[in-house]
Amino acid sequence: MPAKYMIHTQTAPNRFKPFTKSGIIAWTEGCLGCRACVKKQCVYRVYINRGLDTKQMIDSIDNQCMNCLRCVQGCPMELIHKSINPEYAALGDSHWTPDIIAQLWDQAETGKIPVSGSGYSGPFSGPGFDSMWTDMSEIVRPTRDGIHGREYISTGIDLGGTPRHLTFTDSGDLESDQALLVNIPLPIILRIPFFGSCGKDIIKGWAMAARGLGTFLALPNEMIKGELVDFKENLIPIISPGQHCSGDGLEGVRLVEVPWEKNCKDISQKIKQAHPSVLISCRTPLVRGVEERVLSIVDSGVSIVCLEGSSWGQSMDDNSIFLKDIIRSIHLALVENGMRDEVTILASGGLAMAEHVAKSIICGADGVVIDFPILIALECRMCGRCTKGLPCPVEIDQAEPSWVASRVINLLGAWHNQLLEVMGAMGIRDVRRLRGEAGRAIFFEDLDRNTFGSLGKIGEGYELE
Amino acid sequence: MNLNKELPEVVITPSRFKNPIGKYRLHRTNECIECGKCLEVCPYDVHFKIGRVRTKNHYRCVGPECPNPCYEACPVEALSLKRNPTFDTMGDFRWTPDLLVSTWYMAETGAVPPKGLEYRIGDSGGGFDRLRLILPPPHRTKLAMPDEEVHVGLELNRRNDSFPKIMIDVPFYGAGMSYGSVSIITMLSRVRAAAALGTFSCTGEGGYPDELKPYDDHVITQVATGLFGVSEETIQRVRIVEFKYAQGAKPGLGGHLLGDKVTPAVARMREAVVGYPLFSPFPFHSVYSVEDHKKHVDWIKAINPNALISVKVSTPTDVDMVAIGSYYAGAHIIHLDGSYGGTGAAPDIAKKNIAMPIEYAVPIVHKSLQKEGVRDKITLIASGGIRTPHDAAKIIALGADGVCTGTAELVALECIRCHNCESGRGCARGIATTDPALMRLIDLNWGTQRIINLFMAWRKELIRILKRLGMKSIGELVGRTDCLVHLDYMNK
Amino acid sequence: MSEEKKLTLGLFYCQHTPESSELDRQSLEEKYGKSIRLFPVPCSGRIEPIHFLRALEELTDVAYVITCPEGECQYFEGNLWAKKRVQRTKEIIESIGLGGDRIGIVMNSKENPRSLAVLADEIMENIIHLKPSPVLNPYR
Amino acid sequence: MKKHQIIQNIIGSRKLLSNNFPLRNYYKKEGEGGCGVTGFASSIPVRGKHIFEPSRQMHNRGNGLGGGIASMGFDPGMLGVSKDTLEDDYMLQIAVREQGVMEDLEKRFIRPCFKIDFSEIIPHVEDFRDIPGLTIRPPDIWRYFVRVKPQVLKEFMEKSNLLQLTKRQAEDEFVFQNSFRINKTYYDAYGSQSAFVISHGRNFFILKIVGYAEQVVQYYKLENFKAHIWIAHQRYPTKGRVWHPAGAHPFIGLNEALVHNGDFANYHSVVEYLGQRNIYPLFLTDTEVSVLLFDLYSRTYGYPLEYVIEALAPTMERDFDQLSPEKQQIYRAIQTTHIHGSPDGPWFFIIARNDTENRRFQLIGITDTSMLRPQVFALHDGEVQVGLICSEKQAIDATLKSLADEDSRIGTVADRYWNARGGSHTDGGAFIFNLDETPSSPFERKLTCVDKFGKPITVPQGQAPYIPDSAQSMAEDRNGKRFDISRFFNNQQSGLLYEYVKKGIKDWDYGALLECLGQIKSCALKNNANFEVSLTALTKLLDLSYPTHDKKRRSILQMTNETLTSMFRHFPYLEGGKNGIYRLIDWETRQLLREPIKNEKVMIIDASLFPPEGDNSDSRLMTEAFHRGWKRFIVFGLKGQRFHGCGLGPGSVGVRIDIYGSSGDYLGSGIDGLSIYVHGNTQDQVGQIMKSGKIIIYGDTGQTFLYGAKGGEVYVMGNAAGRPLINAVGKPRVVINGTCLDYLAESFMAGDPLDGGGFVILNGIEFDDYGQVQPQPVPYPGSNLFSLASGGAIYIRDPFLHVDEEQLNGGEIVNLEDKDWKLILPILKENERLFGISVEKDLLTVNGKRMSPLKTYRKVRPKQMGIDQSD
Repeated sequence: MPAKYMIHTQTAPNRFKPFTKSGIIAWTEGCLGCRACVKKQCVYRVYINRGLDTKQMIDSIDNQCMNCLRCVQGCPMELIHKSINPEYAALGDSHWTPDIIAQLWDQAETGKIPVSGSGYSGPFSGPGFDSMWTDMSEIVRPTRDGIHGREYISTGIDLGGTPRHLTFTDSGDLESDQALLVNIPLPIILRIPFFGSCGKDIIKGWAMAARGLGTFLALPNEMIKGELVDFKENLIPIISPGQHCSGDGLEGVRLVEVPWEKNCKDISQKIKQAHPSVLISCRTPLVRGVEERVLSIVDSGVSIVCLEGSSWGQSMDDNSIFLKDIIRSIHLALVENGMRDEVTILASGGLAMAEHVAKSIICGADGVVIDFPILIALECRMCGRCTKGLPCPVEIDQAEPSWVASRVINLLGAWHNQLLEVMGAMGIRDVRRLRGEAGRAIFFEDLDRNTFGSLGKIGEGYELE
Repeated sequence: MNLNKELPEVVITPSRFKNPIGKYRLHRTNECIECGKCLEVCPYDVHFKIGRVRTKNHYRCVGPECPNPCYEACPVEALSLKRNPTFDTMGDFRWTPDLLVSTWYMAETGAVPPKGLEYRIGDSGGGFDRLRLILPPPHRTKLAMPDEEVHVGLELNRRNDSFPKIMIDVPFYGAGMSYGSVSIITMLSRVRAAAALGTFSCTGEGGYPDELKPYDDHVITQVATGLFGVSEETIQRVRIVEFKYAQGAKPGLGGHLLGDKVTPAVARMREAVVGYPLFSPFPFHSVYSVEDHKKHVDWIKAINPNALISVKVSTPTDVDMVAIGSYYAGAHIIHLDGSYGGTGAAPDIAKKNIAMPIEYAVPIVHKSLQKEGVRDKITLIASGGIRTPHDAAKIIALGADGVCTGTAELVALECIRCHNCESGRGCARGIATTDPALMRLIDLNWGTQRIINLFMAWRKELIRILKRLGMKSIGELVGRTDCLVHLDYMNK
Repeated sequence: MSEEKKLTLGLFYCQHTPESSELDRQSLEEKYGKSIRLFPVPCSGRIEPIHFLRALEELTDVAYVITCPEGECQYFEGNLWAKKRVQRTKEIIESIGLGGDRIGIVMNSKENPRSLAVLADEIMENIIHLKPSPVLNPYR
Repeated sequence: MKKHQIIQNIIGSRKLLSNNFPLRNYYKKEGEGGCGVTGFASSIPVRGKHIFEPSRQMHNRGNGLGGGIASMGFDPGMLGVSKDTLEDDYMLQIAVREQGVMEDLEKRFIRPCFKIDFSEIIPHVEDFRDIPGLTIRPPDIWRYFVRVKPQVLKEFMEKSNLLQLTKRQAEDEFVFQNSFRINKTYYDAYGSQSAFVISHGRNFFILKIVGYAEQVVQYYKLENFKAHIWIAHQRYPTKGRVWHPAGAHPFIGLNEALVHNGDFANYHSVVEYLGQRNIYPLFLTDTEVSVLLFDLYSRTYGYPLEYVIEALAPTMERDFDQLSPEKQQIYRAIQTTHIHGSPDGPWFFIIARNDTENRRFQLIGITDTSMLRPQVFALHDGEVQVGLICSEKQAIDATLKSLADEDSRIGTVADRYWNARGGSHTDGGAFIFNLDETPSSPFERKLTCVDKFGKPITVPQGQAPYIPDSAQSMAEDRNGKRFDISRFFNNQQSGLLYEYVKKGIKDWDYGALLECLGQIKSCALKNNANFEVSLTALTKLLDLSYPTHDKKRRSILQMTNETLTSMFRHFPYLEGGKNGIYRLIDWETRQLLREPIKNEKVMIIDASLFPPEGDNSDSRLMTEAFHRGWKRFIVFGLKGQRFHGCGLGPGSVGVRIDIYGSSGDYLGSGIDGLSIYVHGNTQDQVGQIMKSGKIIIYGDTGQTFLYGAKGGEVYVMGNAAGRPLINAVGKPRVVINGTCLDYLAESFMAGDPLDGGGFVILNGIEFDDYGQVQPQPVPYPGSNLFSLASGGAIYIRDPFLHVDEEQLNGGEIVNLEDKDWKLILPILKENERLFGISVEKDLLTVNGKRMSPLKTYRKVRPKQMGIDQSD
């Protein structure tokens, strides 16, 4: 398997000790000083190298403890206990949960996919993407054995619209014009998050990661200056709304993002004229009636549409509608109008885990745009202090560009492997074929109602157990 | 049949740790005057007196549900009760701390906990945890027969073919856990318990250690995608051979034993190289279709024409086709492994997302086998998140004939579900490890008895449920969805 | 409080302290800026002398711990031990010539539980007379 | 762009079709497990009965719940129409389940649009229950030879804006759309299903039933019906009780019929892709979708076949990189344009196509990029040419046997057998048999075979085939002139006897050869020692490669086989007969099985009538015989019977099994001690979990050879297919003289070969048409070699350093050291003894020069660090 099909990761250590879910409480009062103290017997040797990280007052035993509880259960005087760590519980919010954040840190550090033993421990299902499962193949159809590069599974996508068909000369040469397309090796584009204390170095690091991964970083056009100019091939300048863009400064750029607004059609026309080889992506927030809007955008000749949901993966104007449902409905609207292949649909907003990439694509997106995960990769705790002018607890702005780049490459390396896992399980060997393949998904609402909607009736005096 | 078979004895088998964890903790201050009142009132032997009056068995305390609380009885208010914070750090949505502790209780005593612990359901918010058995009012259940007359056994070969009939005495058997992923002591404890109960335990895919030889009649050997340790000799040794096409924990993915766990013993068993990771491919690269599958089944039958064939699959959308295909391929048992179970290490993305929970798959398969007219010719076994006897009863009511146990057995051995089976030397509690020093944390007799106790508690609980439902055998419960209700749809 | 160098407080608080959520914590940070460092802890009894000593060494001029009311500790005696430890630590730092009032403990009251913000204000009030610590690492 | 506009207009015209069409969720309704597919094209029209045997051979790939056939290129007389009508008219066939419906259907969809030149309800057996096993009445088939009425066509072209099409193209499109309308009206996958168009192309038809494919032939009385191309399909649906044949294969585009073995992973999105082009599947199976894609690409888009295949089965990874830059540009454009329509998952198509524009019939086999479904191609050249494509080789053998029984110009062995390498830069994973008209005879066509890229597949020229009748008469003309062969028997010199016959092949005619073989046989039957000599010599004729001069190798093999078979059949059964070493057992006498008595040693099993698996199979009989004390077995007459050598268990050291004929899957899977010699190709899953013992294969072997093996010695004279030695551990020692498709020794964990572990020697050679050893173009063409392996090694004969690091994942290539050579030399010596592949003259000689082994072989071993433990 040639190296070019893999993402090469390298450990990029945390700069700050991460919070752990629970901590150890070990009294010394009443200690008998047993010769075979349970602390000495710790399999993970957490008590031996104990130290205090004074920056955050984190005790290293908490980071190293693997929750086997042998010390808790073994101490004859019952001096050791465990407790939920309030700092961990306070991370993020209901969408960017502490568990998700901690997993992102871990992936950014190691580049490895999260693995654990003894079954699934989470809730049965949940809102949004948690209300769907992906399918797998079995016996009647083989899976792809893609993990560890065992078999090649392509995760590359084409940005831009494709023709519905080609025409050839009698001698078999291509007659039709080549479609303007940009291929990226994984269906993920980075976008600068709308908050976060990110200075120039961080953005440079992200640009380096985008280049290293062969994908793009989207950021406001006005930010592209200085050193960043060198990264133009992997940057997507975002033209600010209302800004009159004549297309200046777009030399060397392959892709540009224009936010949806009344005159976005004109802007894109202008850019197209000035730079015919630049692909234009139109970003539209997900609001009621967005399907119609997307159809009209595609109609106007824009070949990439970026859908923007809220940071919690919902519609911008109705938090009972989830990203997955809107992607699906836009995709189907395009299919019904026979226009699906003319446009690349990118989904964004609240995408927090590798599974969200696969699920967005199953629902009908070609690829995704991620923002906060590349910030969390830098140890961000989603505390929002930066938005209040408080200092960043993990000093993100102090990070080195090369460290930033490796953290993001690690994260996406892990996501890439997870994408391979789910695609392999489905028996799909090209992510482009996964697009809209709802046949390989299981939707909670339907299945649950079909299965449990009409069970038994409870008679008088009957008891439930 | 077998109704009077002697059951193994329940022997109280307490935790191997000094401080078993309970939901509550009691505190005794220096005010205590050693009057012994607490000892007197406590129904659960929490306090005792050897020399001094002491509180020892915190874990047995049922907390506020206690009918005779010691802390109220104490004349000097030296006792106070609090919920144990350590308890709340344990477990997860599926295996709540209540479930862990109540399973430990069953493994210790052979009975379900009396009070204070929710031993029937977890807190996942769906599936089993929102399903309830509908029990008729006690007076309406006319069956007042003794427990011994309730038949909970299960015939595994329901085809009329040349293969032997094999009856198990309880409607469950042990799911595959491989040598290497768990210790030999764990394996032996499981299989010895299975033998005592008149049922089976599966080797998993890591080979068939010689230590299991005395229990060959109660061993299911697994033929999994890595074919590790599988030879004609191992296939010919057993009465049931299980094809593992997939496992619920990582459906669609191959196995992977980390290099750290490939100790000399494991490497010898699998004839591989010490310290290198071991991969099982996915799928069976000799089976890409249902007719390949038939050929595959025929192959094992060619090697051992007397062994029943079980086909373990997970739960894709077309699980019904997989099941019917397996029936036509000649399988005796179709074993569905739902996505939320599993014991080995697996990628989190797979455990959470790939394939459907067993609660959905069983009714789909049950109905389609019925429609096909072959339901009564194949045994349908469910696994993947069966944690309690109630889960077992519910899944049987949804259409399974029986279940496989996995995690519950490990919990009986005091697995705490720290999810670190895969890391370093493996399980710090000596269950899922190959490290000789850690393995020694479990005594074989202790382990065996703990699992026997657990199984006896399950058996007793299943019998109680059946009697409440007015049923004389577990077979009557199969597919009785009218005995179930789902809380989310109850009033709709 | 001197203009050029503000007195800083490291405040550990039991997670059961009323109104001590992440948001409450952030409002305090906004209010006091760099003068306060807040550390929620699962149990005040987790704070050992080393925490105070290291805090004074590297982090802040003053270190305090807020505990739950007596009898309320989830671990029964955590807050009592915290009390003893604070006492012991005071002795240590006094013995090296640093004022014992650089560390302190506030035990919440059972009858009249006070919120984190109120307690923090009280402590700030309480320590306002102190001078910046001479041992605190000046290069921090 | 004119072309573009025409295409848009055609697609636009179909929009009208789907008006008011209920668009349901496109979930597959018909579950498809797997299937057996077979097909052949013959230069002369041949009878339907010849599709009967191969279909029957593949029973175990179906379950009798769906069978179908298609045939193409008829003798007009058999259909009651003129040649012109046959060639020009559309042969519209409607399968009717509710009799009443036809009046309405004709009134609405046939008579108004078509000029009907001929119509009939096709003949069938009166009572379907007369056909054993058939439980559901097949549909009545109404057949019409039609042309679209000129006025109707004109209106259609105007209304649909298709005036730029030729009339014939427009007429094709009209027929296509009209059939859609008929199906839409009378067939609803979710509702009533009274009638549907089963085929509508020119000069071909399809028939399908709920039953086995061969029952189609019986029911519709096609035993003597002649056609150039026959394809058949055994279905293995896994869902529901099937009562309707509409889901069975083949399916139609316009002028093509497609059968399929496989299952798409992305059915849903392929249907979306078609829907955007106004094409709506009605039968909800993968196969229908496949042929609609094929028709879209070939007829609507007008792509050349090569590009159609590329759109269906894209060329990936290393193979893509090896295409020329021009081809890469075109292929990349095809891939990006059509990726959403390209079926993922395993599939293999056989397509019968009437390329009306070029007046050519085609039989096409296409395999998907990862080759996950079995497929074999074969070419039989001679006076009658036959091209064959099947799921399994024994179906090919059965076809040829059936044909040969009727027409002695056809031999029982093909000139060439091969597998396609899916999505490859070498053959593209597809082969096309073309049947072109010949000036000489209206009924005879010329058959040629090309791969996806148009590269022809040929056989050695100037060699004559063996025609039994004429050889017989030549032999008779010799007036019984004897051959001096008794000396070989007197001195037990089987080797010299072999050399004698080998030389004879050059000098004699077929008559003499036949006579000589006849004499060898009569000598053989005189005593046991003679039999040993004959058997050894004749087996060498089968096994080894040697020049055949003016004779076809397939003919030599056929004659040798026939001689051996008649020799074997001559031995006494277990009951009665005189004392001897050899005893014969067959299906009729299997009950007589007993332990060997006196000097009985060898059990000869005539496997021809045994079922391929199960309690009554010959392999089970052999196991039973082993347990009763038999230790030597000769099995012949195999037609794909499986599991030979399985179940003997440990303690089978000293047992030897010789296999003649078409052995089946899982041969020697699990053996622990015994030796198996296979005189010919083996199939898939050979030697899985093998623990010890020996397997020698005088030919090629199939998929997942030695999967999970633990030990033993194995020698393969030819190639191995995909994934040989996956997950093998312990100490297997293997020589593959040819090469492998891909994934050789994935997850190999066989210790250190220099310290008792296992290894594979891959020689990368082949025998040319003259029996000479030649290097293959590259020793290993696959993209993945030794992936994730942690032990063992591969020794590759690669003097030109073709294998590179790009093919590895966790392994490394190092130079051979003396100790390595010392390790493998004895194995290569044994290889030389077995196959005549000389270490000195063949393996170590490169371009005529003797090379050092250290320069000739390279070693692939695991990287010392082990692989990245990324999860």
